[in-house]
Amino acid sequence: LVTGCSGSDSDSGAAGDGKSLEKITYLTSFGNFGRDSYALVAKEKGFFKDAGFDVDVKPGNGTGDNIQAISAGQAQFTPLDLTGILLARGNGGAKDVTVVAAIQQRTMAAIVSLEGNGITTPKDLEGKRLADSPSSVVRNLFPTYAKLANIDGSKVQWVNGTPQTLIGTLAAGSVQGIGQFVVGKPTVEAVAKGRKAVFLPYSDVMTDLYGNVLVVPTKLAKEKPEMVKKFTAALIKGLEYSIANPKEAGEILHKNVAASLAAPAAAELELMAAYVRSAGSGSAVGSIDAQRVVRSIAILQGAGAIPAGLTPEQLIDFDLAPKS
Amino acid sequence: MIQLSAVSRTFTGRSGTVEALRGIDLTVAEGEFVAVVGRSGCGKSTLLRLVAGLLPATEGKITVAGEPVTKARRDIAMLFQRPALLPWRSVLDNVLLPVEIYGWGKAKHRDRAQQLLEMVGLGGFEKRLPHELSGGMQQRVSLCRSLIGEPRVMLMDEPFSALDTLTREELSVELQRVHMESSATIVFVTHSIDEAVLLADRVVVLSPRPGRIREIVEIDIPRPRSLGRNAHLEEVARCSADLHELLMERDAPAATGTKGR
Amino acid sequence: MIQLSAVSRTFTGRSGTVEALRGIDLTVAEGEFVAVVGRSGCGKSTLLRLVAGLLPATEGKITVAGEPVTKARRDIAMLFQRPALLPWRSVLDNVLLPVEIYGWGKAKHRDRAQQLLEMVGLGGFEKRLPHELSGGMQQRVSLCRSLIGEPRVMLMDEPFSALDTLTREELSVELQRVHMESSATIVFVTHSIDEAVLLADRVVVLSPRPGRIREIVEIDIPRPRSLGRNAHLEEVARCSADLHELLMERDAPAATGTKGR
Amino acid sequence: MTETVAASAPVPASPDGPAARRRADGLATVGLPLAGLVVAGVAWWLTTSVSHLIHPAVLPPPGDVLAAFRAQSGLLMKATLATALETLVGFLLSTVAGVLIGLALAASSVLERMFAPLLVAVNAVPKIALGPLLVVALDWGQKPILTMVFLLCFFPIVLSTATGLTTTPADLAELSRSLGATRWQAFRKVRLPAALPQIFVGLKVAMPLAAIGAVIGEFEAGEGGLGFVIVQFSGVGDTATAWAAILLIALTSILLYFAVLRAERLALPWVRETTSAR
Amino acid sequence: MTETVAASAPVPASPDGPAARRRADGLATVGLPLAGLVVAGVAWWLTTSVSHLIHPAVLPPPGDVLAAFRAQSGLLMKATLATALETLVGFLLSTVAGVLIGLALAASSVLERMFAPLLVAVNAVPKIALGPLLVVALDWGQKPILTMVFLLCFFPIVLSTATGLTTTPADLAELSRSLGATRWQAFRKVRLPAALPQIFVGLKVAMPLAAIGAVIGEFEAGEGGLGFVIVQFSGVGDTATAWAAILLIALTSILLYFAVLRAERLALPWVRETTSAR
Ligand SMILES: Nc1ncnc2c1ncn2[C@@H]1O[C@H](COP(=O)(O)OP(=O)(O)OP(=O)(O)O)[C@@H](O)[C@H]1O
Ligand SMILES: Nc1ncnc2c1ncn2[C@@H]1O[C@H](COP(=O)(O)OP(=O)(O)OP(=O)(O)O)[C@@H](O)[C@H]1O
Ligand SMILES: [Mg+2]
Ligand SMILES: [Mg+2]
Repeated sequence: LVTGCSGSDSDSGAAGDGKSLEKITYLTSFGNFGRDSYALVAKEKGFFKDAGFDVDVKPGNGTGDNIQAISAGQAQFTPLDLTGILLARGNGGAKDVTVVAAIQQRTMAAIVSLEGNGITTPKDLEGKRLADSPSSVVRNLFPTYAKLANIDGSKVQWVNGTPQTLIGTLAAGSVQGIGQFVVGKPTVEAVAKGRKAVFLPYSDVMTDLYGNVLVVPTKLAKEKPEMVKKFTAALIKGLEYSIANPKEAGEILHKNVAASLAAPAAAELELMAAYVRSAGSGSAVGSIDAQRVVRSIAILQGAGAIPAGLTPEQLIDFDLAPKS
Repeated sequence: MIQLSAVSRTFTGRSGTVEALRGIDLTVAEGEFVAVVGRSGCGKSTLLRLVAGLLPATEGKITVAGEPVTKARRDIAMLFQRPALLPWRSVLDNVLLPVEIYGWGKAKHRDRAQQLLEMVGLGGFEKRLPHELSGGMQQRVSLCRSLIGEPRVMLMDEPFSALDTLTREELSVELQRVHMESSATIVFVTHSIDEAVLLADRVVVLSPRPGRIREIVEIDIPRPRSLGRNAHLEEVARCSADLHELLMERDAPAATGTKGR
Repeated sequence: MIQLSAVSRTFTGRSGTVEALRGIDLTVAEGEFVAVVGRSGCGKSTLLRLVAGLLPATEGKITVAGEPVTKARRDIAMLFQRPALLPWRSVLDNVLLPVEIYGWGKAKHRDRAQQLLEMVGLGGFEKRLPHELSGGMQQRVSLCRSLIGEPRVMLMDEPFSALDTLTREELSVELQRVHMESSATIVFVTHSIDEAVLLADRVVVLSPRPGRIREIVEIDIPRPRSLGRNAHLEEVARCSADLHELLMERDAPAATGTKGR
Repeated sequence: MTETVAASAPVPASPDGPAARRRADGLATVGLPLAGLVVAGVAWWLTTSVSHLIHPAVLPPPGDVLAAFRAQSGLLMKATLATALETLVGFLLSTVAGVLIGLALAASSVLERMFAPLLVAVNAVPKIALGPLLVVALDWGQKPILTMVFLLCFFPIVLSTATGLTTTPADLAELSRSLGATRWQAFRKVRLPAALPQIFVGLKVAMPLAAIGAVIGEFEAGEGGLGFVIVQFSGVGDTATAWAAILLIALTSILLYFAVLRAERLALPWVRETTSAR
Repeated sequence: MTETVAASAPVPASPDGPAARRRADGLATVGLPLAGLVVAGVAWWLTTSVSHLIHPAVLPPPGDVLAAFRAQSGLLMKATLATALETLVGFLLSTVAGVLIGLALAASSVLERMFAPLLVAVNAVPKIALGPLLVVALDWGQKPILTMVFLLCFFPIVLSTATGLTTTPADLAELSRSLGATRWQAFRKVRLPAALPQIFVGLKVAMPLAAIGAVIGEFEAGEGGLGFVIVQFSGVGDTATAWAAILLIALTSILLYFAVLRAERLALPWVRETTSAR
């Protein structure tokens, strides 16, 4: 049944220096796709073992489920979308989780359409029908996006969809656009059978929004900060290695999880690279800038998605985050 | 009306076969009243089922009104050994079932059903469900059901077995009346020799395992007949004695299941 | 052994109430053989159910062996009007059901079950399922089942109704033998006056609707008795005539359901 | 009614009149289920509030859910109504369609052998996977939701109908044959009534499935209803409100289930009287 | 066997021997379901490949799925085995537990009234919503998956068992009471055998649900099996492989369903003989 994850032989037994390895459960954000492959790469490459960890990489089930698993301490680390966490926190959830590092410096959220649907600029969205889950980042931030992009958001019709249905409905022409991460491009194009995907990334107009961030149980962050730091460093090392060597990362993924294909994984990682290494600011991979978070919160509050009063410090432990 | 030639019926189960009937030749004329007697398990019910078209014969040919029997016919009414009432229907509706199935006007026949129920002593029980009745009462409901269609042929399997002597006699008389009025052809299975002699023109005696016709006894007493006081006491006594003797005969066939007798 | 005092039973259904039994006083001594006769629907089965503890009395008190009846007792065997065989069990296993329930050794009693089956003429049918048997054969299986437990009290509801005359007579004789050997107390419902006179020490005559005791007829003929040739022909004839007359009486109670008679 | 008495051991007639008995019975009908709910509620409270066995983010304590229910009562009530309506309509449609399909399978052994495996197959497909297909084929709104309800709950109805219709007691079937009943008559007068108790078992199994169908349908194609509420609130980490919605689904199902039970009681009085419950 | 003959209209005895008939019967048993599958396959092909009624992203044409199946056959076979095993084990556990629960409900009307509503409630909760709860309580792997199977398929088993046990024909129940049978004896010798046909209906309904349970369990807590394959391949836009997995689930269910059917035939020969199918 276990088709992967217990993978490489190198992590069996004790670490080289005689200390026994600390057992960690790591949850991917969702399933086992290229965008999440860096944890397996860190494991396969021995980064975790070198840092003293024996990591079990489990496939996650999206923001909602993963927050629950981390809150309950069932898993110790998982990458989740910061906007999603802010939304949850604003709605009274995600109380027992702490953010300790950034994975993507800019949000990968985007509206995606297909060539021929008549959408090339934000303005073209007016009068179109778009689908996304009612709790998704794309949908919650759309009013703000519309304002910043100077379009009339009320002229866009949103319908509901689950992550599983979205791409299918786009490809079949039931809607003209859907919410999707930019790394989903190869997937969308694969489903659309040859039609090119058109992306309208939110990061074009909302540069301050982070993408996925690394989340731990608050208790863990408080009690074992050194351990969290060490793990974060090892994971970031895997992340850097993965975007530098997307082909190899894809193969590592496939090797560990037979149902994950190498080629689409590599394609995702190539697309992700630009979001992991912050384009202009030159800040280090994994670092978090408090000011940007403040501005993100302000955007969300402006959109009416969360109530006032949330500060970055309530959610993020800047001491643990990699320094820029 | 009914003709059986060389009819046999064998049942095949997981624990062996049973030859229920072998080589039955029998002709029942139109309007005739034939009684069938024989020991328990000798194939009387099976015989009726064959004629009713509810069971295919293993061998031989059966015709009713000249046509070979391939399935049940509407002009044949069968009264089963068990009452077989529909548990969700009231007594009256159970009696009216054939009427509904034949597509006759239900309203028209409700009175007749009512009369039949009164005749068998069930007036006042029309609205009850079958499980509220005693065994004998259920049997009488089933009798009414078989009478309501005024069938040309009636196959009756021990219709009075659960009834007391008095009710039995009353109903025998009624049945005789029905028979004479409608001139229906009746095949009547019974365990009572008296009943057979009272009702039948001929009595078929079956011998057991396999069921074969042992003898056919003619009853020449003029109708209407009645039990007890009648002018033909002697003849009745003779027929009864004959039948009794025939039934008592221990013809020991080598078949299974007879050792214990 | 069995004592009923002022026992009544009324059934309440959606379509009115039926008074099945009213004010029954009856004492059955240990080892006695009591027959119950009465018209169909007069409450005979209800009476047995009350004694068996299967139905609560609406009024009155019933005791068996001095103890008030509150539920079924293992030393009472009930033979129902319908065979009530378990359709998934073979004939032999149906007969052995009481043995299993009483927790007796099944192996030991298998021989006895076999003997009983042979006695009723069902040797060779042990392995069959009930639906492969004729009506009379099923009834005989149920008879064997009620005999195997060697009960102190037997309540038998028309046990021979589906049997032919000959089998009936044979089994009457057997039953008499069992009764004399085991000195069980037997209450026996029948529609046959001959049977009642042959078997019973006393015959209880029930009048219908509501069921009341019309009369209790003592039969003083010494045992073993047999039908036909015996030394007490006269007495038998007298008893039979008495009973016949009692049953023929048209006591017309004002209750429902009797108009049609 | 009589048989029910008959089926219980003889007891001295209760000194209380039937009215008192009915009152006691009514109390048990309402009181015992409530007691069951209270037991469940206490167990829930113990595992979440007292012992903290389960983290509130995963299963929020009763207090939180109650608070969420109060805070969002308007929204939740509207959603409950919408979902209940979809459930009910879908269930009724499925009943009609399911009985008809069951009838077809029962009528022809060829049909049954050909299509029974397909029905099993359809039933075994995780319905979540059919979301895109439904949305694309039927657009958003009621149609895909009702279809989802049907897909989830048709199978028990079909199977129980077909089973009921093909296991008519032999003597009743023989009776209808002996009367020369047509197939349709035999079906209407004998087989269907004899099958009804069985069909009701199917309906009772199908009822809660219909509610799930409505919710999953709302996940995929809804614009309201409790399914929508669950997605929306659990998606933003408000598990308390999501659980309030889940409980409302459960409650709706319980009510609808008891409505089916009631219908059964009314339609089939004879079953209780010819069988023995305990 | 005899009643089956008896239940059909009399026809002249077939000139073919029983061997020939059995052969024809065997052909129908295998051939007709295959014919049904072929019909479904052709319909699928017509709507996707020929008429393009449905976009391949939503339902890929048979050819694509076949190709996907060939390409990933090793992976798919392994996943099918894993899922089939979970389904089977979960189903067997649910059968045992479900029959026991049904027994408890049937034994006590107090228990039934208290807990039947709760069971309905549990059954009506969309199981997807319970994913995190199961993972947190039971970790990843087999345990939450088997629990999910149980949660999906226990209800039909419980309900049919309870119904079967509480609708014993009155005369058989009276017989067992007249013998002074203890509750347990009455249950073992009379009520349970009489309830078996009903219980098997529940098992047949539960079987495909068990397969769904396994798949949903894998969605939530699995690292292998067909559910995981569906998530992974549909996640990278390979709908053809995802549909191959869906079809394999369906196929597995069909096989397991027929195994239940076979078990029923073997366990209950008397039912076919005392009832009339058509
Ligand atoms: N469905 C069946 N399967 C197997 N054997 C059967 C079946 N029906 C009847 N038989 C056998 O056929 C024989 C005749 O049965 P049938 O019912 O015709 O007897 P019968 O003369 O009506 O007896 P009774 O007077 O007891 O009703 C019996 O030995 C019985 O075992
Ligand atoms: N469960 C019941 N519900 C309602 N009424 C009943 C019930 N059982 C019996 N009765 C009624 O009680 C009366 C007596 O029935 P019982 O079965 O005792 O008659 P019986 O003397 O055994 O008749 P038979 O000789 O026909 O078997 C009948 O009028 C019947 O309608
Ligand atoms: Mg017979
Ligand atoms: Mg009686």
